[in-house]
Amino acid sequence: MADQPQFRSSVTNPVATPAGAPALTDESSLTKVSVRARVGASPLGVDFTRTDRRDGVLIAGIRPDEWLLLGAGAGVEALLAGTEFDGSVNRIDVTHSRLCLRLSGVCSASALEKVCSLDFDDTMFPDGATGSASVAKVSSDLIRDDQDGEPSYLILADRSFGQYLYDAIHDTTTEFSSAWPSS
Amino acid sequence: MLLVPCPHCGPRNSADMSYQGEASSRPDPSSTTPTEWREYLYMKHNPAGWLRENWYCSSGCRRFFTVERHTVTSEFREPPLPGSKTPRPTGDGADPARGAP
Amino acid sequence: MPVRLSAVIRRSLAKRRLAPRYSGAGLLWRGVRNSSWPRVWREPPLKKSYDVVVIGGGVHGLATAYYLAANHGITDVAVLDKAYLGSGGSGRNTAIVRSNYLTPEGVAFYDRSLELYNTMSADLNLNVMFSERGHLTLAHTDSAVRTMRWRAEVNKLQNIDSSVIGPAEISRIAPSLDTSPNTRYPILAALYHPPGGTIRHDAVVWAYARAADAHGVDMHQKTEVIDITCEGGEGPDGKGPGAKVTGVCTSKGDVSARVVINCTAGWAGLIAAMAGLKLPITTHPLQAAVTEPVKVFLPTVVVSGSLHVYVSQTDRGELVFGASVDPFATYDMGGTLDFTEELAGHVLELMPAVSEMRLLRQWAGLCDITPDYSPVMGFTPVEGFLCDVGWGTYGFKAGPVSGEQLAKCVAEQATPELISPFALSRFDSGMLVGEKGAAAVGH
Amino acid sequence: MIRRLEPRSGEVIDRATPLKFTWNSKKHIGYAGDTIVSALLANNESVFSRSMKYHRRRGVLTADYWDPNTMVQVGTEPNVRGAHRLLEADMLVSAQNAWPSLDFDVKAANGLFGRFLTAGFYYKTFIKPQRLWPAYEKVLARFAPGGVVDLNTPHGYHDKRYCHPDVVVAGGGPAGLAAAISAAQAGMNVMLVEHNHHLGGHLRWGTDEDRAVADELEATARMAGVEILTDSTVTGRYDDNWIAVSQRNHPGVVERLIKARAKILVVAPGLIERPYVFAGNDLPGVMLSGAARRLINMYAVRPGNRGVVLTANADGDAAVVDLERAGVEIAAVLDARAGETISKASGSSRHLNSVTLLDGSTVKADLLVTAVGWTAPTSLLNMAGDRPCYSPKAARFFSTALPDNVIATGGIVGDGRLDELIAHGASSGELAAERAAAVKHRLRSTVTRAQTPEGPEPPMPADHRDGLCKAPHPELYRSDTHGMVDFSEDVGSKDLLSAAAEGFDSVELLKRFTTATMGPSQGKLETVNTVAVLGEARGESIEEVGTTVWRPPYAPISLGALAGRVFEPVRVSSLHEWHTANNMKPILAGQWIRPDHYGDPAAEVTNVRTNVGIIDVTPLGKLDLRGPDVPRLLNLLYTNEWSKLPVGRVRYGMMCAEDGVVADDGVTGRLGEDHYLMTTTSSGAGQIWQWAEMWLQTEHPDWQVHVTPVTTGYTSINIAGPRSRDLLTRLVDDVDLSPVAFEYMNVRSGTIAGVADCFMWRIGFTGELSFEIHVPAGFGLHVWEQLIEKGADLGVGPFGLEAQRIMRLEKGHFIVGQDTDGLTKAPTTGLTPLIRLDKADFAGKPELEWSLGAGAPELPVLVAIRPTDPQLVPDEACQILRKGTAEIVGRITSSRFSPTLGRSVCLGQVTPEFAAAGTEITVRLCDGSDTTATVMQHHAHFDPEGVRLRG
Ligand SMILES: Cc1cc2nc3c(=O)[nH]c(=O)nc-3n(C[C@H](O)[C@H](O)[C@H](O)COP(=O)(O)OP(=O)(O)OC[C@H]3O[C@@H](n4cnc5c(N)ncnc54)[C@H](O)[C@@H]3O)c2cc1C
Ligand SMILES: NC(=O)c1ccc[n+]([C@@H]2O[C@H](COP(=O)([O-])OP(=O)(O)OC[C@H]3O[C@@H](n4cnc5c(N)ncnc54)[C@H](O)[C@@H]3O)[C@@H](O)[C@H]2O)c1
Ligand SMILES: Cc1cc2nc3c(=O)[nH]c(=O)nc-3n(C[C@H](O)[C@H](O)[C@H](O)COP(=O)(O)O)c2cc1C
Ligand SMILES: [Zn+2]
Repeated sequence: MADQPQFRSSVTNPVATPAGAPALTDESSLTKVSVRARVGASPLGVDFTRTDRRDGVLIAGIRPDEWLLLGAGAGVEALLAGTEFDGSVNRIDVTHSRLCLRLSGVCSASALEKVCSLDFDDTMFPDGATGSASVAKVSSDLIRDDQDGEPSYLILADRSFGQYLYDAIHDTTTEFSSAWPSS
Repeated sequence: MLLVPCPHCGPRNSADMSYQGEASSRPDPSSTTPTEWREYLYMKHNPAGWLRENWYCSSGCRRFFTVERHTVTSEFREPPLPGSKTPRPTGDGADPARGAP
Repeated sequence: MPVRLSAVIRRSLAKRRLAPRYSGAGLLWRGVRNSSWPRVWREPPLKKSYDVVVIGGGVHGLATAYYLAANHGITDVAVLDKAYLGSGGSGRNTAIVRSNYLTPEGVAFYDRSLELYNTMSADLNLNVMFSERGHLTLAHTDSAVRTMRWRAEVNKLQNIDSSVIGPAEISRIAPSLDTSPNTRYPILAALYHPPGGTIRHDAVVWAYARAADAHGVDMHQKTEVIDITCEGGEGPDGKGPGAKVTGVCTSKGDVSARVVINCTAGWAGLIAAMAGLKLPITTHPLQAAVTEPVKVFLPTVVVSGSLHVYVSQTDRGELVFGASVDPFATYDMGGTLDFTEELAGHVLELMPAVSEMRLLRQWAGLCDITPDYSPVMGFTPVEGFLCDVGWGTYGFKAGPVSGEQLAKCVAEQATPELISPFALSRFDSGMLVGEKGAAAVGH
Repeated sequence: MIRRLEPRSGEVIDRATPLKFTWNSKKHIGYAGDTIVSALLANNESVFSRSMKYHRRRGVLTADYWDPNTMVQVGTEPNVRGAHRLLEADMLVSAQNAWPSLDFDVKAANGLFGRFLTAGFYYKTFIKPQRLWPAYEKVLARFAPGGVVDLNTPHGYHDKRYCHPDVVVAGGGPAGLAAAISAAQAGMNVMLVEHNHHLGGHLRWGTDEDRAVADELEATARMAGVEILTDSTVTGRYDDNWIAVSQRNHPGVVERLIKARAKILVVAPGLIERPYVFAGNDLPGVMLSGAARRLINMYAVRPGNRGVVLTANADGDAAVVDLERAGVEIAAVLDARAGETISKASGSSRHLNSVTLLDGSTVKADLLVTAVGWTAPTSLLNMAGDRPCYSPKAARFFSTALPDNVIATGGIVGDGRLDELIAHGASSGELAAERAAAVKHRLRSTVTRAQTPEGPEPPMPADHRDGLCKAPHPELYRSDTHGMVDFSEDVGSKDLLSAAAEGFDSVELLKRFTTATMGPSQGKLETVNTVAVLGEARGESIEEVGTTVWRPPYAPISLGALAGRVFEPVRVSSLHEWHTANNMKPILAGQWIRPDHYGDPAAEVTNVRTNVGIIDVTPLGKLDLRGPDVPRLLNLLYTNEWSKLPVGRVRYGMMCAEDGVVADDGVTGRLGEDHYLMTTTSSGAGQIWQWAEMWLQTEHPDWQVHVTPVTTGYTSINIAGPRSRDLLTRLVDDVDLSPVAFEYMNVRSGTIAGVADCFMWRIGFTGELSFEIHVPAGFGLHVWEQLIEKGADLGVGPFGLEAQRIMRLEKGHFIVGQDTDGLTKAPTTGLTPLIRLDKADFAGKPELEWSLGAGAPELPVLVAIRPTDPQLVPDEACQILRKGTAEIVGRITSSRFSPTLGRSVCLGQVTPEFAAAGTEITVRLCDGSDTTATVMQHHAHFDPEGVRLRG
């Protein structure tokens, strides 16, 4: 074929993070595979609401019967190939159905709590925890995945909300930028 | 905002949940009578007191569960019972979120 | 059975007490003499027996009692309320009246109610302040426009003034609405119903109570019905289908009665259970709120079905808001914050200009929701036990006609034509009322 | 008469920053830190409003947020609390309820008729002639109080915030501060909310020592890490300690709503001073002790020259001292504890002149200060389920029973010296901390993701605080004259007595009849006096009378703040940018924004019928179904049979709710042995997913099926038209698209334009040869662009929803929710062969069985209809009538002009009597005229045999 297909995110207009504000980045192009099993099973050895990282792949127990694998395509494939599943397990590639944003920085929880009712306190939502909730009125899965010692959250939602959700979260961060008027 | 005890997630805001109504049991469709079936479809206990009811953790774990809630004091009886066998008819327009003056 | 007399004789017999008439002149006279008006209604002792006991002192119960006495000469009637008159939905509704329903039977029914409301001030000699200010139902989607047109077309066939109008006309009628096409939920059209409007809801309660009292009906406030006595039924204590009602037990003593009428709206299921019956009703709170007053700027009632909000401005200048019922069943009238948040969001979609206005008070009332958005009226499987319930979020406007028809039903021992579509038995046959049709259309 | 005093130690004004402002077009100067009212008083303005009914002049009463007499218009903003709002440079302030001016108000004439305008007078008048009522109504409406809404006001920048503090303290007086400090020092995360601009509560307008204590408490609280919000109000306490806070001073935000899930709420709102009822109590110059002391001590304003003080408590006594120190001549002090009181106040309508005592003697004065006791603002406690109870000894209400997660402290609980109040606050903070720790422990053990706490759950600590005493206070409500009870509603004690005599003699009826307590201060100033007067009328105690219901919000909150940022999610497909760049006319469909057309829908139809068109159908609901039990699920959800669908085939199905009403429809294809893809209507996508989960989780938990919504995982494109195969062939190498290899109602997977893992199935709503392709969404735009590019010579063009609607109508396909409604049972659609009653079970089966059985009530029938006049398109929803009558026998559910057939075509529901092919029906058009139309044999107006789509 003439043109090589190129993955496009649903965040079509990313905006620069204002100085000092938590950084919002679009990680939608990561490969994402949903592993489904019976409630209570543990096909990947990761519990519901917990995460693990194996060979660069993040494994997140996002529902009692669902685990999400996030990473580079080859890494995810290798991990899946190296895991033995019983017949009741299904794997569905959701790379294209899920939008994935990352919000990082000291104030990222404060920004998120403007649009999400979960308690982001360190004891309630520690690094490595997952939770699902509405973010700016969009059902989302949140994964705390700290980076360089700073809090960082992955936010996954239906792809079609991409630009809307990006804009809504971006709006929450502006208050923490140095350009914001202070009292 | 009521906290609804999800057996999987823990207490969650009711706004993250979808209310499924009174728990009732579905008659066997092959032997049911019109009276029995329509009682299942339409009739309610609607008590002012403890009510067995179903919720769907729609923004959370996406599991259905049954709880007992007091319809006057809004207390929940613990623990919630995971997975109820009491489907409600939906799509019948009886969406309580509507209502015109 | 009541003795059948001519209407004229019945009426004159029924008018036992002559209440002083309200008028501007009377007001002046009493102002000059510094004398006060007599009590609006008596506070008689609770008798051991009544011909008819009406449970619920809201518009429906009071209207029923009034028409029993005024139209049918049945005056040995008690209205019992566990709190004060109008403490239920009747005292906490957003007071919107209209007749532009979807089904021919609905239209005819509500139209009769509007007719009674139109002459109520004069008929009952108390100004209920019927403000015929027009009613706009906004459509934000193609499918909503279609539903509006459906309603308009059915209405026109019944000679109800109701038509679909476009944004320019809407803007002329209510300039504060944002009719620009670029909003999140653009206003595409509206169903305009000039005869709709608002009424001073409390005044309607007082007018019926005062008029019923003048005809000898006893009103008993703070009198809670705690049980219903029956005989001959299938259930325990002789209750349930096949039973015959014999009376009620109240917090102030037992009362025997030939006929017991359930007019308790949000509490209807509890009363029905006392007679051993189950109803197709779930109780959900419906909330409302008012803002602080500002000078009048909103001339009509505005309703948006898709945004679940309705608003009107009272003569006192407050905006009165309502929305959809709370998502889960409860008898708790505490109210929620989510309601005010959603409400404000949606109101500002329609009228950004009110963003600096402040919400003054929110409250809730209980609504008896049925699966087809239509009431349950008339006879039940328990003889002598009648229902006028299932009024959900729309029953205030139906108070007069319901009272009139239910009284007729009791007096004539037959279901009047106007209310026959609303019989409880429809849930047995599965033939629900068509108001449900449009409710499920046009998501 | 100079009103501003010399600089004072406790003043909160900044004399170095003068601010110019305008009051009713008069120019004045105040200082930063002034409220609008203190600045006006300093400029010798003493009348701020006209009363609602009688249009009497009103001066300052409480000099705080609750002052009913000082609501003003500031620019476009109505109903600004002038005694609370801080002055800003160049503020445009005006009086609200006066016409033409505050000084000369025409409606004051009402005052003359006062005795006729008793409460509820309008119920008794304007009854006849009825036709005049609308005119009267217009006049009445002009009397609406309040400011003016500017219709150009924008929705400013508001936002919201959730939080989960351990302890929220409502009230920043000494008790609240002490509670916040001790809770924070116990390691809790505490949010302290103070309604006023300054912390310290009543200490702010007290003595220098008081202020020193306040400053120290504030400093300690800040040190302890308490999050302090001033000019912010706890406006409500809802279920499970969901606390609403209105934050008015957050930089950059007009007003912010904070929603706090507090483990513990500490309520420390202090007390609100109440007015005394006597004749003339609403004259400018009559004010409460708190007002006088605030004006003097905080704003350095002298409230009058010669004053009389009525005192029943230490605050009144302190007011005497403050007034003297401010140079006010004290004409008389009446001590209510010794049985002294005043009878009435007199003056011109502009100002107080003299005060009459009980013995009839008069004292000249331009200031009358009363200190007769307090209203306990129990509102937040009531919202927590408390039913406060009146103490005649202390002459105010106290709480009776609170839930564990709400703790009250300070003046609302009892009395005491400042150190006792602080001690009570501190022990309340400790209790709050202990309880919060217990709640936290429980939360951490129930919320799955939280860190599991150590140790067993501590029991909920009991309340062992030392209580505060209830100091005796005279019950002082009304003197021997009648006066104003509700200042904002203009309701006097006489109105209340006459309403009670008329039978409106329970507190709730009295409220509704007279509107007492229904104004902007919601009873905070009026309730107790109202109840006291009603008690007088009934010969009952205040306790027996009870109060009305307190409801949220505690203080009014702007609609802008409640709305916050407007978050209304919108969804778009991967092709949205392309559509936008190509002249899309958008249409909103639920949350989706979709192309309705690209300029000319009729041309789009023709192009599909003659060449090839492509449409973005991404919003079509798509559920990925996997597992061995999928056929069982399909059999349960759909009315037709699914057991034997071969791999590679798709099938159409209809779903019903349990009452037999059509709920959704769509096709499902079998992609692999245990792998299916279900499509639903766009609007039904979410519901059907939940519906499927519900059956699987509750009724059949043993079935092995995994449902995954993949609606936007695929960009869905329908390629329709006689040349669609030619076009698709150019992009697909690995699938044989020939008619024999890839038949109608089949599905294949393959690579399209270099994109692997695409599905394509041969179906279509348009009735043309068509391929619906589902492309991984990240590559959707690429494939779409390739289709456009590669099909240029085939005449490919995009088409929108409108063209699709026209074509499906030509083809007679119904749309659930348009051609069906909330009562349409499946047989109405005519697809009876798809209702397989021989299946053991499916949703709605019993109802369908009965409606198809003998003797069942007749159901309407969906039919295709052609207007006799081919150019006439009856509007959708036009009614079908029995000829010559107004009897409705059906309605048009869909109608369009068909460019293909050159005539109008319709679908409609009719009663069976009119359903036979060839029946002539009467359609009532929207303009009231009638037209005729004919019922057709087939739903399809076009290609009823389906030759094209099978091509
Ligand atoms: C917020 C809100 C807004 C609304 N807006 C509108 C509107 O704009 N237009 C409209 O048409 N309708 C509206 N409605 C609906 C309308 O208010 C009700 O349908 C209507 O008031 C019902 O009247 P009712 O007389 O049947 O019942 P209610 O007025 O509710 O009276 C029932 C009475 O029964 C009494 N009761 C209950 N149990 C007992 C017992 N055991 N013993 C004795 N007495 C008992 C209660 O105390 C109560 O007074 C609204 C409702 C609410 C809550
Ligand atoms: N309040 C008075 O007028 C007054 C005057 C003199 C002495 N006192 C004594 O002081 C004691 C009161 O001390 P305290 O600390 O309890 O009260 P306080 O009156 O000193 O302080 C309470 C504070 O709470 C604030 N507040 C009230 N409701 C609020 C809400 N919902 N949200 C945010 N803030 C809110 C008020 O603005 C006030 O600043 C009483 O016992 C009384 O004897 C009170
Ligand atoms: C149409 C209408 C207008 C109202 N206007 C006001 C108002 O201006 N001020 C007010 O305080 N309450 C107003 N209310 C609300 C009542 O105060 C009260 O909250 C309501 O009747 C419910 O009663 P409850 O709060 O005692 O439960 C209004 C209620 C209705 C139905
Ligand atoms: Zn859950």
